[in-house]
Amino acid sequence: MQLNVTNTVQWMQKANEKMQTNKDYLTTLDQPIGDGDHGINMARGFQEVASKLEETTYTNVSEVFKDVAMTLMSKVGGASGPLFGTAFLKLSMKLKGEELVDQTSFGAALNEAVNGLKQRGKAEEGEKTMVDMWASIAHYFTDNEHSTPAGLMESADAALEKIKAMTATKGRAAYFKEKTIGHQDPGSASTYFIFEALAEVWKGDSKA
Amino acid sequence: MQLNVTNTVQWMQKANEKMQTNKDYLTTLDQPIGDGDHGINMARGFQEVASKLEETTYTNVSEVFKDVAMTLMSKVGGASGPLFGTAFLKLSMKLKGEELVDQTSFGAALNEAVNGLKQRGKAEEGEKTMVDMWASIAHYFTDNEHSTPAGLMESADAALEKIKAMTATKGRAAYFKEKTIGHQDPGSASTYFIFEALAEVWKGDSKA
Amino acid sequence: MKKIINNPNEVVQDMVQGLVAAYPSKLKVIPETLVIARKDAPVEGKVGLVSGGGSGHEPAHAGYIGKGMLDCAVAGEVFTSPTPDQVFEGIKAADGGKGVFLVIKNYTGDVLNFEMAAELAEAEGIQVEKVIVNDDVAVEDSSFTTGRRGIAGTVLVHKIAGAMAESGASLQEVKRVADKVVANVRSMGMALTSGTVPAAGKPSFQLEDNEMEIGIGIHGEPGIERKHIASADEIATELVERIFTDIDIPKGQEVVVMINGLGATPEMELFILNKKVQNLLKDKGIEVFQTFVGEYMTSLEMAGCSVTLLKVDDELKSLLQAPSEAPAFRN
Amino acid sequence: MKKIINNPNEVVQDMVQGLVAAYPSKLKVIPETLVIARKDAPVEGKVGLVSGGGSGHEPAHAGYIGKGMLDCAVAGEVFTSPTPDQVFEGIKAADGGKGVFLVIKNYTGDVLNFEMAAELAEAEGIQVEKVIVNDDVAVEDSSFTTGRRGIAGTVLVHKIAGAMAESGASLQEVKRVADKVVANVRSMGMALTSGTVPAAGKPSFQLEDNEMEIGIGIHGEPGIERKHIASADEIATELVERIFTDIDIPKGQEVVVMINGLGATPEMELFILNKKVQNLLKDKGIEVFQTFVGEYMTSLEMAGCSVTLLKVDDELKSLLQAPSEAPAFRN
Ligand SMILES: Nc1ncnc2c1ncn2[C@@H]1O[C@H](COP(=O)(O)OP(=O)(O)O)[C@@H](O)[C@H]1O
Ligand SMILES: Nc1ncnc2c1ncn2[C@@H]1O[C@H](COP(=O)(O)OP(=O)(O)O)[C@@H](O)[C@H]1O
Ligand SMILES: [Mg+2]
Ligand SMILES: [Mg+2]
Ligand SMILES: [Mg+2]
Ligand SMILES: [Mg+2]
Repeated sequence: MQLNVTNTVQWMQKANEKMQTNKDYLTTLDQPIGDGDHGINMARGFQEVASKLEETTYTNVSEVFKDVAMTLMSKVGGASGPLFGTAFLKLSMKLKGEELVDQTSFGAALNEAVNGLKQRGKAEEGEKTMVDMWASIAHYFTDNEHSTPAGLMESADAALEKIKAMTATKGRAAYFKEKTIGHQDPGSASTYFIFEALAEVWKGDSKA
Repeated sequence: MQLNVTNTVQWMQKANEKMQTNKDYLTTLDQPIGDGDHGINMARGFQEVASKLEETTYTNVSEVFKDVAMTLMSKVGGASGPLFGTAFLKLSMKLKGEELVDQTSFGAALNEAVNGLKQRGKAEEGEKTMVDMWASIAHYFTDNEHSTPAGLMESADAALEKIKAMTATKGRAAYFKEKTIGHQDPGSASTYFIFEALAEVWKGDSKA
Repeated sequence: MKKIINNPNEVVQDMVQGLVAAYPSKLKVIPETLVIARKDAPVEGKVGLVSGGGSGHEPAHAGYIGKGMLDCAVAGEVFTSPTPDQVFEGIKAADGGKGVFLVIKNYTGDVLNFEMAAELAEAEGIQVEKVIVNDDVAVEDSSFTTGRRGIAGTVLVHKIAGAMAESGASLQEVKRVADKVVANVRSMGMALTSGTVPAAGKPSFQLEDNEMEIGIGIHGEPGIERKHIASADEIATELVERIFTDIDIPKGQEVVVMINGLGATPEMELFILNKKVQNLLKDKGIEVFQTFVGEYMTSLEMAGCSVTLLKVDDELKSLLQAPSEAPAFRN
Repeated sequence: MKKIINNPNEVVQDMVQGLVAAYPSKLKVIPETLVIARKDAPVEGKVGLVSGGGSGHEPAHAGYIGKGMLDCAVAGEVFTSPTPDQVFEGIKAADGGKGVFLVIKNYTGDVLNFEMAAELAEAEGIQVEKVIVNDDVAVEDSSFTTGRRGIAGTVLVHKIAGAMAESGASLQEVKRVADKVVANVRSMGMALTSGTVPAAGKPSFQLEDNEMEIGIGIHGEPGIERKHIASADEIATELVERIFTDIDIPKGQEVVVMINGLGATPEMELFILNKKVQNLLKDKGIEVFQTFVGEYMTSLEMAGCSVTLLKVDDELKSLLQAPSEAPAFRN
């Protein structure tokens, strides 16, 4: 894989499309074990990301992620706003100065994002939050020598299944305790859509 | 007909039974063209009347009606409380001093009740209020030489039909204007039950 | 019916006791009645102010008891006027020797019961005056019918007459300003859902999921039109325009605005409505002296609202701004 | 969904404008934000008090802005914490040079966003302190989880910390009393129906016609138990007993009681509940210093209520009784 400004922007635009399409679905996930705003939050945030990227010219990938981070931070709110903001900010910081982002750099940056999330959210893996999905994505890129779009999705699908079976102990879902078993974590689902967007752009991009 | 203390008290007790049985029905009548409390109001008021008569000894009919009047006045509230209170107070006043009440006296007393109602409610006949039912009852006793329970009910039934077809111009129902046509006036219906109780007691009472 | 109550037939007694228990230093209940009074009532040398009506309109009416507003409120059964004997108890409790003023909303039941109480009081030598509030422009004001209903504008009558009474004014003076308020106040309401009278156990009326009713009364009385639910801006426009059709409010006139929630409507929605109401008034060149947004005259858990406009002059303005210690109306 | 709104995605903007339009002499909106501030903010030489959170809890939080209470309130989207940049704007608007105090309800989103804003402010040299309110005893207070939620008790933190700040106290002094309130305040709620987030368009959860839920949160978070609807007396008993299980309130202790309506519940029902709450406290030998009954921290049009108890000492009592000019909290 290889990320450049063009396909990174495409990735984020695709992620926005997915948030709009899945707005109601994400909100539905957040109703039984949360407060039913996650789809609304993410759709609002990524809409703003798309507009921001549309009107700006970037010279490197790090800058793109920085704007994504700042926009999500200031437009999403709730728990997920500062968390996604932090994750993308960490990607931006780690990738600073890199012209083209290869799998190794991206994996390292994702590790930073996971650490940032854990710190911000005071959460560990296994607490049924977006940390689990980000961590599984990071693992995929660091553990596999040759990452592929299909491989990414396969591992993301597996993570989704695992997370669904967990008991939430952080965030609003933690109030529902064992009742969260069998319900999907909304933040993990939206993270899934973000990386599904990556896989799609990647697959269609000969240079990536 | 002849009213004495015993059958007058019986009449009122029977009227109470009817209010309890028809509480929901009267409330249902008051919902589409009023505020849905008439059955509740009347059931509460006549329950108190029954208790009051139960615990008191009377020497004449006028005293019975006075207690009925005062109890309704202080327990019913709404529009119908002062109106029924006034009607029974007028009966009591007109019948003062009479040992046994015959049809002529009763008819004259009912006329007084109707006048009292009109004055209190600033209403005329034909405005689809309890005035119409009281007036028709008064007419029955003054216009027929030999009143009978069956005759009373026949005329009351006819009045009910006529009132149902009227347009309300007084009371809360007046807000509904033409929409009141075809709906029964709750106060007329409860008045009907009062006189239905009289007819039943009268029929079963050899001395009456 | 889903309610936080005990016996549906005892909600008013329970409420009155819970109310006085909440404000024991400010309120008292007159023993064996449903009359609530200022703790220090009767206030010697002050005109006593008595209001009341059916229950289910909380904070009306007992919430408006306090220095600068009412002396007594008489609570009837839910949506049912209190009886003459109860109102008479209220008059006696409020009578500080300077006469008692009754604030009556224009419903047959209220008028009849309060008038009979006034007769009882006058028979005992208490001077009584009254005002009949009829601010609801949804109803035609015709001498052949019952006339306009009294709704949220009543609260402004309480405030202004109360301030006048507190100032030591005479019964006639209190009546004069109360009449002035009634002549200058108009309201119009709308509902999205009906409330449920506890003893009845089912909603007073039904509106479809996409329906609203314009011009509804506070006991679920019908309005002018039942129609498809509209936006807040459209609702604001309809309510305000109806009021302007009924009363002349010239450019430059100062008004008081009350945006009243009927029970279940969140304050958020009242503020959204207020935004448009203020803009409409600005467009008409009307000056807003003061705005009240909240639940002032409710109809159990009805969802909906009313808009009230009161034309004010210097006298009404200063009476409106006089202090009030009533739990539900502080300024 | 039946609501008096325009665009469901713009309810917060519309509300903020309608709110400031209602109290133009008391409130202002910081341009291009959803931050509402005291008209005279920042007040020089006074610790600035900032609160906020998701919208849909009106009158919280902007209704508590005013002399003696908050300087700023930051309004997030409905049930969604405001973002760090917005909170930062609130901090700047409240900063009168003596530091800014943040009142945060204990939800992950609120804590994260407010803490990031505090970092931004500190980077600009503004001293910031905070308290995290967690009065809801429906949730276990475990260090392994998110911990208890902040609900209606927050209003008493606003009042007491606000009075302390108004008195000219230092940031540390304000923090000390706010911490004292949080240590001594506990709440417990219940719901009969759910509210509907405008942008979601359907109720957050469903309760059957004969069901209630004990221990519900103000965003529709679940409670301890869903069960058959009980009487007001039983509900009062359950809520009060739950609080007594969580916190020790000895005989003779003075407390403040808040009976809070969640949105659609009529005040009548709150007073009925209050009657029993007061009797339960009396039976336990607890002294009630002051009672508040009304809608203080709502959850859109949810039907239900919460009971809050705050153990007070002389300091808290006098701060509680200090004047407040906030539209939603007058004393
Ligand atoms: N402490 C935490 N650490 C990491 N992620 C969290 C934490 N709390 C919540 N989340 C994530 O945030 C998601 C909820 O986001 P959202 O619904 O937008 O915010 P809120 O819970 O404030 O309504 C959860 O599904 C979960 O993935
Ligand atoms: N002005 C009036 N004159 C005579 N009867 C009236 C008048 N207004 C109302 N009524 C009678 O009162 C009845 C309504 O009584 P009720 O429902 O108990 O009182 P409310 O209308 O105050 O709720 C009506 O059905 C009608 O018969
Ligand atoms: Mg959520
Ligand atoms: Mg009725
Ligand atoms: Mg009635
Ligand atoms: Mg949220």
